[in-house]
Amino acid sequence: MIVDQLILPLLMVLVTLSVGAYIVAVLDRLMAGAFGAPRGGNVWLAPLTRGAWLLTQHANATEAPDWRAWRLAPALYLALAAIGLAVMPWSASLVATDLVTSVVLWGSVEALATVVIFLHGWSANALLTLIGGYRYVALGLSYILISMFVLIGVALPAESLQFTQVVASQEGLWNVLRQPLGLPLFLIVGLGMTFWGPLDLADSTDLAGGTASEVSGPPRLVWDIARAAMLVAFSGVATTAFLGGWLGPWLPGPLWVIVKMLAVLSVLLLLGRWLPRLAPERCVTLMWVVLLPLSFLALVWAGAVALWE
Amino acid sequence: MELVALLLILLIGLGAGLLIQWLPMRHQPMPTWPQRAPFLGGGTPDSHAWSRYHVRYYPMTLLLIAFEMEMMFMYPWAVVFVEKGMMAMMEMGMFLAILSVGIVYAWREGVFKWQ
Amino acid sequence: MTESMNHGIGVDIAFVLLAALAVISGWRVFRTDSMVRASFFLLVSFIAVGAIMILLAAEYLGVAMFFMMAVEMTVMALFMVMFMMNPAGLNPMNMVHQERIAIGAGIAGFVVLGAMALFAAFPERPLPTGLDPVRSLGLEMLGDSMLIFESAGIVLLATMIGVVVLSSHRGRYGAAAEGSMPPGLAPGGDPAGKSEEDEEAGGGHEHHHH
Amino acid sequence: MAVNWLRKFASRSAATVFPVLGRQGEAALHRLALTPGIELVDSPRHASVLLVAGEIPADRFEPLRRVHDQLPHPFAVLWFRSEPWPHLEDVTRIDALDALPEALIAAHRELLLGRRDSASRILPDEPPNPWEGLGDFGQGGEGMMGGVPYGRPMAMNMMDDVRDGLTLDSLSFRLGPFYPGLPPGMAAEITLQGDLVQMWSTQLAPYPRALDPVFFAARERPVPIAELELARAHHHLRRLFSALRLAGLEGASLSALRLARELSPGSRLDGLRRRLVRSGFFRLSSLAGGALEAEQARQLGGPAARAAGLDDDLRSQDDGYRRLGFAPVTQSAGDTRARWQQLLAEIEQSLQLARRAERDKACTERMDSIETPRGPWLEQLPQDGSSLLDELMPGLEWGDALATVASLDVAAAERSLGEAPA
Repeated sequence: MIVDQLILPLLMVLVTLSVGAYIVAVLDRLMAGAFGAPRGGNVWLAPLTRGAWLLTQHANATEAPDWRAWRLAPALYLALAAIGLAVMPWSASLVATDLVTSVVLWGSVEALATVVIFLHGWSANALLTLIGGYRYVALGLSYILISMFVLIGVALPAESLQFTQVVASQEGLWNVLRQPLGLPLFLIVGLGMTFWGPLDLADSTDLAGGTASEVSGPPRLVWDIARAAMLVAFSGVATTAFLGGWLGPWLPGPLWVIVKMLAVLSVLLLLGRWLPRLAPERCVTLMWVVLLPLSFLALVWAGAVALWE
Repeated sequence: MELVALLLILLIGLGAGLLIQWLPMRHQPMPTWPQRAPFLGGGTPDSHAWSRYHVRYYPMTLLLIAFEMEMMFMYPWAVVFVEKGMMAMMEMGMFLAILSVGIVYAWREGVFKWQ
Repeated sequence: MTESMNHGIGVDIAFVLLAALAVISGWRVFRTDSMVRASFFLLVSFIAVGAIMILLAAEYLGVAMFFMMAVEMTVMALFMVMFMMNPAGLNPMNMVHQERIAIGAGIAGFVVLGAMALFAAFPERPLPTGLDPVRSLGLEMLGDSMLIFESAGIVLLATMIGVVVLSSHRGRYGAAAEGSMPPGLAPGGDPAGKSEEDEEAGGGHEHHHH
Repeated sequence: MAVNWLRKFASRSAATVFPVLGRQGEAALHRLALTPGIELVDSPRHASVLLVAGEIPADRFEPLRRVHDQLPHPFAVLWFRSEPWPHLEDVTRIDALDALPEALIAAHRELLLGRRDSASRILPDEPPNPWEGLGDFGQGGEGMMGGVPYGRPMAMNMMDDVRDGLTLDSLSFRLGPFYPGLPPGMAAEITLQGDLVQMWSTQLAPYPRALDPVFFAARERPVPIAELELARAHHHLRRLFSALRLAGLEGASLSALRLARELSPGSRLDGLRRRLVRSGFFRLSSLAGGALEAEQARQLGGPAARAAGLDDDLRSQDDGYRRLGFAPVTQSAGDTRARWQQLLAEIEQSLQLARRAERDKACTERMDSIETPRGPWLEQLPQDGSSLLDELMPGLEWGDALATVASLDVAAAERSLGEAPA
């Protein structure tokens, strides 16, 4: 029983975390090549050699950082990604933590991610990192409502706040079709949580790397891994909430989950390479004035469909 | 058992994150003071970066707190929505309509722009 | 955790550890010099309390606590940094004021709550099997408490409008510091909705704050 | 043993290079951006190799020392077409552009394999101000805000914000001359409140930008218009590269560079333009602000002036151009967005002119007035206009401010260093 309920889920989460982060790095390199910014070198080896390089590089320090917070922030971000993977079911029975309120728990992971990213920018006590951290809070506080709306939308037909129930409710029709606005909105949340591509307000080029601009060596490696792992965790949750999780013909459930996660990851990385970085002010306005009303609409739609069924 | 698994996953994630940093950094000496100066492309700051930072989006954060407070009511509502049917729909419609007024008003007053 | 009445020793240990975490991080809030650290110590304290609530089978309220407090403490940190001198505590300072009253109130509160916990006769009411706290919360909101729920909506709307009026510098008709005057009802006419009295004290808006 | 294995593995990673640009060092940057196996980074903390490209003027030595010491251990330094400082031990100097990528990759590899020692620090290991043991708690500070805790004073300010009048702390600092978001060589003293620029005073003007030799030839004899126009498009495309990189469009920025490298009259801008429009560059990116007034636009001249609605273009006075049907394109808004639209339009126009001119074998006819890509050249070459930024920047958000700087070609124009002055 210990093996079933403790060791197996634990291993699953850890393996997904590390392999997933690696796959994100590989996929992103492939995307970069497709978008005209080839990196050279072996696509499969490059993430690993880069990791090895960061392990050998010395860690930087600033003059008077908040040491504990600075070193804790990347590790906490990684831990949050692990929690995200823990609530995501691989099949009807294979899930690390099948909490009754796992949808809300994922919401709190999103909120806590904002805290951790802010802390990463704040604790270095340097100008560019500070601006990056504060910019991210503007984004983090804006996407959280959108995420709440679309996730409540998927909870309606499931009549539950449990991700396994959410998948079970998609037996007839996946939520991506039943609630067509949900997934696109949720993908934007994903880009925001990992400050990826167009929503990279925290670690942007105009801030010379933003919250990471003063970080080198192992802490930077953990930060990069955590960011990629969070993207994986997000794709897992998106798969669960909108793409029917383990449901699908022919293949076994967990395999379907992997296929769908890869599809979500590809779309996210594609968007990341395709779109320019949003201006922070414009981003906040866009979230509140355009996307929030759209997520209202998504919820009303979801409600109407749930009643009609 | 689930909670134990969740706790373990949290601790292992955190531990791994700290270990990857700590192991290689054990023997590294503290960088020199010039290296520790903040990077400004060769420039220097007058002061520490920590300061009374002017957050340009402060009205938005207050708005969010009010909004989020009521969103927390919606999770339990979602669970009984199908069971209660039209009544739940109407109630939430009313609730959201009230709050939309707040958003529209805030937008008209330019709250989502940098102050 | 629905079988929490016949819980094992593990739950007890978890409770003690979480309670200790909540108290210690709560104490650290007042011992640290950095406003950001203080806010996030408070967040840790709340998270520990939320975890205790989960142990008490209040799964929704516990997780909601994580969620709410993460957002709220972030906003609190923003404002504390904005308005406090020396926000990061680079120079150590005393974060405690009016110690005597605080100590007295703290002890009194502890004694009252402790006495309640020790001497009150708690009813023996095991959780009904199959209780779904989230569902019952939802039913309550759509049942007897509907009026409270809807009035909460109105109160929050009032809050939002109050927030905007008090904090937004940028008015619909231009910046507050420049008068924020609506256009006239007729082209080129006097600003709409402006009383005679305002007109005389027209310079008041341009007052420069220091 | 394990460490050895790790280092061997790490040595196969891409060389991470932080470029410090000297005069006319941009050529190296553009070359490296297109070289696989080399990653140009924005912060010295992310680099293993410091590349000093081009001659560094003496007034920028001190900043260079600071950046030099900001790379984490281990790191190597390469000097490209630049005289290394005499007191440095085992320095590497490269002069051939073709040998540069190889040298950088080799330096990175040798560094990680331990065959090359990390460069030694230049500046003394001292905090900016002595603090240890001083003050109330030995942290260097006094009272609430006084002293120099940990070596620096705390930010304190009694200046009202330019927008909402709140009196919060402002942060003053000097940025550059080696900040990748600013034009090469430019440094400014900036005061921020939050992420909004309150004051901006340009301290070091950007290096003069090299003009293609064909513009100098055009002052002496009629030159083929096709050649002139291709050089113009080339100049604009390279500016587009840095702006797109800043906007987070890495792929598109490299396409601009590639287009510049393989430029011919047959080149088409359509692909790049379509890509920018479809990605929402003009709608989503930080392009608000930086609007020039008519007077400012006239002073600066060139595409920036035409983006502000002035149709001044010396080419319209040249009969060679007139026969090709040249008429200046203009925008009206005069802000950052309008400047990029203008630049795209001008590149397209240049390519079109080049095609027609090649067909007609058209040559320039006037030699006393040349429209350079930077602006009009009547008596003298276009001069530095960076003081304009002091008026333009206050009130802009950080991202908008940097995007505005990138969109304005304020650097003076000069002869390329490779050729002898006439």
